[in-house]
Amino acid sequence: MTFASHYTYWMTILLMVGGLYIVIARGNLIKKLIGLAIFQTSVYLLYIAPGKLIGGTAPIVSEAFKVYSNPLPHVLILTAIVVGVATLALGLAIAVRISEAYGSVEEDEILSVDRNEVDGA
Amino acid sequence: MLSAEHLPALQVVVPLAAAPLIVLLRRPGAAWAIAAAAAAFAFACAVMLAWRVAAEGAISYELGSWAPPWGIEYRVDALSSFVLVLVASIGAVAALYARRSIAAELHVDQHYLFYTMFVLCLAGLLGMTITGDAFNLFVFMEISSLSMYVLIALGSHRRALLAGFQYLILGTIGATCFVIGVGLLYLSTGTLNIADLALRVQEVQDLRPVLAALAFLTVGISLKAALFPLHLWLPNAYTYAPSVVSAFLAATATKVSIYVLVRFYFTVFGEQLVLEALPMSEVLIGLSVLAIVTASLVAVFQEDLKRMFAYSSVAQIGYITLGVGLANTSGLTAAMVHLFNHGITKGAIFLLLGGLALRAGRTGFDCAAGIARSMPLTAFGMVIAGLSLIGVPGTAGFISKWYLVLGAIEQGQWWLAALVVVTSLIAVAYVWRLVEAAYLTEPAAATPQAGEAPLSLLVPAWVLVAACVYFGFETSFNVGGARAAAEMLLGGGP
Amino acid sequence: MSGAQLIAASLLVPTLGALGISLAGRWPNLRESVTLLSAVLLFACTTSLAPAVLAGGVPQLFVLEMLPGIALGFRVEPLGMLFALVASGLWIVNSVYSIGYMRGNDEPHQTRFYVCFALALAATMGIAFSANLLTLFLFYEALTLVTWPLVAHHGDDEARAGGRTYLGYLLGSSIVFLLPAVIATWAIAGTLEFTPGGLLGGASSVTLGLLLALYMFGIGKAALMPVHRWLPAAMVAPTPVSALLHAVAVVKAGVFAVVKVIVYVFGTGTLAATTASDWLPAVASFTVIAASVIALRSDNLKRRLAYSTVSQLSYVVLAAAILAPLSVIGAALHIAAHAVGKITLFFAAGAIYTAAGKTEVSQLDGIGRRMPWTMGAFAVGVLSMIGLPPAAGFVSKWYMLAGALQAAHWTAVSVIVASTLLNAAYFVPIVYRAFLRAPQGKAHGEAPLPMVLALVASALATLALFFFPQVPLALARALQGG
Amino acid sequence: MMAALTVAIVVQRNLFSVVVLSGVYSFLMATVLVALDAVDVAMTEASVGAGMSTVLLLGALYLCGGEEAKPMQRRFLPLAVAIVIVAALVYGTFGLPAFSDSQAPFHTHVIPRYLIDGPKETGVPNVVTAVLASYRGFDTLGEVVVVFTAGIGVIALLRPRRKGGKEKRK
Amino acid sequence: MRTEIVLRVVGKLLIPFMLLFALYVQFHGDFGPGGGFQAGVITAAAVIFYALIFGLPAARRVVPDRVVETMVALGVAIYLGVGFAGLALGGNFLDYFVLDPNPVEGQHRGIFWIEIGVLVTVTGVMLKIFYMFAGRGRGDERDQ
Repeated sequence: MTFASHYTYWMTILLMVGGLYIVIARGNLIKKLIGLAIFQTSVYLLYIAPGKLIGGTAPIVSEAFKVYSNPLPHVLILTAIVVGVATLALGLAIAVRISEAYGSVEEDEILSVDRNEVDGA
Repeated sequence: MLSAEHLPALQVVVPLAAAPLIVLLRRPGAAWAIAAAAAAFAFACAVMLAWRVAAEGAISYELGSWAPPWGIEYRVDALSSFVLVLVASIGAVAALYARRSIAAELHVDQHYLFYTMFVLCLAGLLGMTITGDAFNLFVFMEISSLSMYVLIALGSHRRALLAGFQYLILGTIGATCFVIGVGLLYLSTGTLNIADLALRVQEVQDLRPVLAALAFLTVGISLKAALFPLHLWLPNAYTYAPSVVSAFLAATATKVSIYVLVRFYFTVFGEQLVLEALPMSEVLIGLSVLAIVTASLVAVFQEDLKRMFAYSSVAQIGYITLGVGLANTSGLTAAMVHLFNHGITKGAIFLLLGGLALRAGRTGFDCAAGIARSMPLTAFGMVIAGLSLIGVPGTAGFISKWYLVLGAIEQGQWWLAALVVVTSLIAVAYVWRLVEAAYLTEPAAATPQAGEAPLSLLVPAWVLVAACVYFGFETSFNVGGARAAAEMLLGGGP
Repeated sequence: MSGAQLIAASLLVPTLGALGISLAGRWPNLRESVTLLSAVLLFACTTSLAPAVLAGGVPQLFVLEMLPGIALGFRVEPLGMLFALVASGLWIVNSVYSIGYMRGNDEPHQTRFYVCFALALAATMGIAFSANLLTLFLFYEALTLVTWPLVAHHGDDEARAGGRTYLGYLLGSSIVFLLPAVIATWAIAGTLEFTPGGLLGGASSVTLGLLLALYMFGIGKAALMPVHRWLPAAMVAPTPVSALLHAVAVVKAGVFAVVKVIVYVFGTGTLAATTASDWLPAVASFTVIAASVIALRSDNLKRRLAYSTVSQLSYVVLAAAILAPLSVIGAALHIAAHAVGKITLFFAAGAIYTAAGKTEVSQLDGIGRRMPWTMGAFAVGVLSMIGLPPAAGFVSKWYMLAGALQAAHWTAVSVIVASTLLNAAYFVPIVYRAFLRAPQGKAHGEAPLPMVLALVASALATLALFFFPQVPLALARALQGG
Repeated sequence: MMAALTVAIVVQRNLFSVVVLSGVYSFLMATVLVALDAVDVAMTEASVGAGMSTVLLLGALYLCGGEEAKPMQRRFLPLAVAIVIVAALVYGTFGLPAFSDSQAPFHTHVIPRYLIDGPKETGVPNVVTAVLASYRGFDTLGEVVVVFTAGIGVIALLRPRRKGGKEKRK
Repeated sequence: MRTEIVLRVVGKLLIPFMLLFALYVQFHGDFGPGGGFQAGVITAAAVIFYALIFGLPAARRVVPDRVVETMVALGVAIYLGVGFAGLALGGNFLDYFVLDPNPVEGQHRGIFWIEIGVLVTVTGVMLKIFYMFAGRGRGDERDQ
């Protein structure tokens, strides 16, 4: 267990946490979404990095190579990316609608609007 | 015969196929017809599957004819078939119900979009339940979640948007945590097939990644299942979503997530790992107790009926996880039975509330004043469902409570048994608030005068109400199925 | 018809009756005739069941299996038979009375009233014939729920408060104490069938004591102090309802369940062998005395009657708790005796309210001269409550006393004697005022005819039970024998 | 370097630049992925992460307006959560096989068949494609459905109502 | 921006190549990196590029909304179609082996068609989303 051997993992973790931090700590809905995206991308590394074999090559079989990186995670991550962008699109769509309905994309402002509405009602 | 052996695939694929069909046709009427047909088919499918599983034991289906663990496997066993029936039946009822209520709540342009989302959500949930592959589970989880975000955001109040957004954020975090968990499992076992995982997890020497995976899966799924204290998204979502969506969600979404939790705990990790390596049982029981008490109390003080029952859902989920936490046969049986019973009960309640919303425009408590006179059937249905929520004998809720208490007593945890019965008194409190409003209060200004809800809403709702009573007496299906599942999990767990 | 069919019939008749009533809601006459019809039919069913039971048979009916190993089933044993007879018989009288009362005071929601009433009877039959604890519990809860609308009949704040207390106490006690008790019994004994000699033979004394406590306080309808508060609270209801609560169904269901649990779940033998139940007579005795004292000090007539009920119920519990054969017979008899007696009293109270609008004891001076029939019946009821011949109360009290002596349970003896004096102390003055004081206030006649008929009938029944106690006695004996 | 970017995104308050940064971030991610032999993934990430998402974000910004307000006060909670997660993950990784350890279970189980028989069975040398489209074809179906869902969802949310439609209650 | 003659020319020149590249990615996916998904994105990107240069309405004329929405559904339909074909020909769902007497051929065919499906849906969705966002601001969407 050397530092190098797990470096990638810790890189991943750092990104992950960064993204998550943005999501939780920031009030701006769009920023939240960006954070979310980062959070998700960091997972890509978690899956793919371990699949790499030094001296290996992309898993496209031909006579030239014998060692290949692990293809399965690639597949999974392709799916994950798609899911990510899909989520992002939806989130943005909702955010747009919110900004139209409330005139703001700041969580606290929106909440205060609602609160006033409740008091008014 | 072709269809019989392919039932597992059709179960999911047919609703899935309905979606593009609807989009291609784009006609509201046709959209509803297709959606309803698909839902009905799914229901029939689920029943047949359950029947076959009961007869012949677990069914495995290789998609693309690739043998697991290389290909993706569909696996129908006592547990999943049980949940399938729940989801599919609620889906069918909701589909019937949707026509009228959606016509009232959504712009006509959106109808076919709504039904697309609905069938997708249904397919996603079914897929989550039936699949035997961890990553495939994630994919279908996303299908159901994405469609659910949209369904919620379609609610007619602008807060529905915010509710949808919050759910989107939390749900995505949950899903990502789930992926991380699956990833860790994959890295330490090299497989994604649940059955295969179950075997290989036992061979892993270094448990640390597995435990981390366990933690992440728990967090991720709990977010989806609105397990206390990760339930923050739920009340808003249920309150502002269109009525039929609230009903569908309340009855199925969280339940399926709990199913996934149970699946991973007892099938993949196996109880000794879950319950001994980590104090999961204690954690679950503790959280459940908190959920039950706080959520029930909060529910008592709500001024909106949908919101009140949303909080009660959080509490009821607490009961379910409590049963899981007990981790003995009676406990798990209780969890599964309650999964089912609470599904139909809450489904009934929210459908009836939908009728109220249709007439009154809102679901505030003041709308319920004296509805016994203007909407007698709706009111009476709510009473019955409410009794089932309390757990009065003769209703489905009683059966779950029975097993829950029994499980607690068998574990020698009297205080838990006491807690269960005492908290059901809180349920009495909030249900009776409604009953008094409905029967003893004079109609207020907000009370709808338009008369009883239309039949197209009442009939589906009453189907579920009747189910609440039926499954309170004729328990061979729900108790039988649940017990079979529980025994399989505890016995079959590696 | 066979026994099973009769059981089914006696459950279905009131239910269908309720249905018919709700359908006939628009036409009062039709509605009330449906009520009467179903009442008579029900009584017919129960009476035609009786011979078989007297002959020692146990008609059974098993519907379906609610939980694995626990069926929703019915079995008619002597005690249940007795209870069913009393309840169904009094229903007839009561519906006649309620017709008069409800019309006399033109009450609201009359349809709802009759519907719930019929349903309550159905639930009562279920309790009376239940073959196991689960069935008992099921109908016990059902009874609570269907009587709630009756208690909260008027819907104003007072009625709501009363309804809340009623529901809170009964549902609360049954869910928090009774349900765990039942489940624990299931966990210990593995069955819930009522079996002569009890199911809990093996259990330790401590367990028995705990369970017994759970049961006794779980069966809130028996109004054992301190879970008696609901009874006075329920006084907000119209008088026929009070009659239903006090005489026909609810409290009777409570004490019935108590006796049933003591005899068939614990088994007198088992309890007598241990010290588990020693505390029970004490509590019961306390209830008897305390309730009587409160009754003595309350001026409102119905309230006084309510507390007298509390004390009278505890007679039954006490008698059952003594565990002596004779006393158990006494307990069974007292269920019937108190029923007819108390219903007479309530009818009278209601008649007074309807005719003269009076509710306080202190207003009753000379009322006997104006309402001779009513107050005559009242007097008979009083005799029965005190336990003097020629009224039914005497017989049951006699057996209780005999049982207490047989068991050499001196506290019980003294309690019974003392409370008899107390009963006299709070009932006799009413009669005295009614007949021997000069009437005051504006003149008024008897209450509407149906009410008078009903209360006279019940009074006669009270006397009849004294002169011809064969049937109930036989049943009670059979209970001991069985 | 990506870490630096993340931090930058965390602190940066002008959303426009944040969006650009995240685009850059995606490109970096893509290059990293190439370095890890995940060419397909890299390609997708480049086109989607850097291309599509950025476009979408800009579009959204155009509709929602750019500046982000001051962050909310509750900074402690997120940090706590973050730390907990770090702990959990680091704890987990200690048990994981070292980088490029060819004996790790996920190299020895399941995979070999893909690499050795895959081309024979499917006639597709690009194993990723083979697995994606055939072995786990159902996942890909799900993936497509997810995209589909998103598309329909966006339509459902953003299509302007025609006249007569029910407006949001304000 | 519409006056930028250079851009317009470059765009006109570039877009065909982009589409070509997309096709390459699509069909070479078996041998090199790439596949339906990437190809779809690239195709969409080409159209978006077009829209950026010549304006949204122009793009809408080239690829009308109705078509886009149909594409969205059609892709999924194709994919499912392949699956059902497997069923119809007696295999399991998504079973490619039965699509052709020669299993490997069958695999080829199946993969080919599902990649088409992916391409269509992805292109459609990406375009649709872009239209939606871009059209939202000015509300000039001419929809059905």
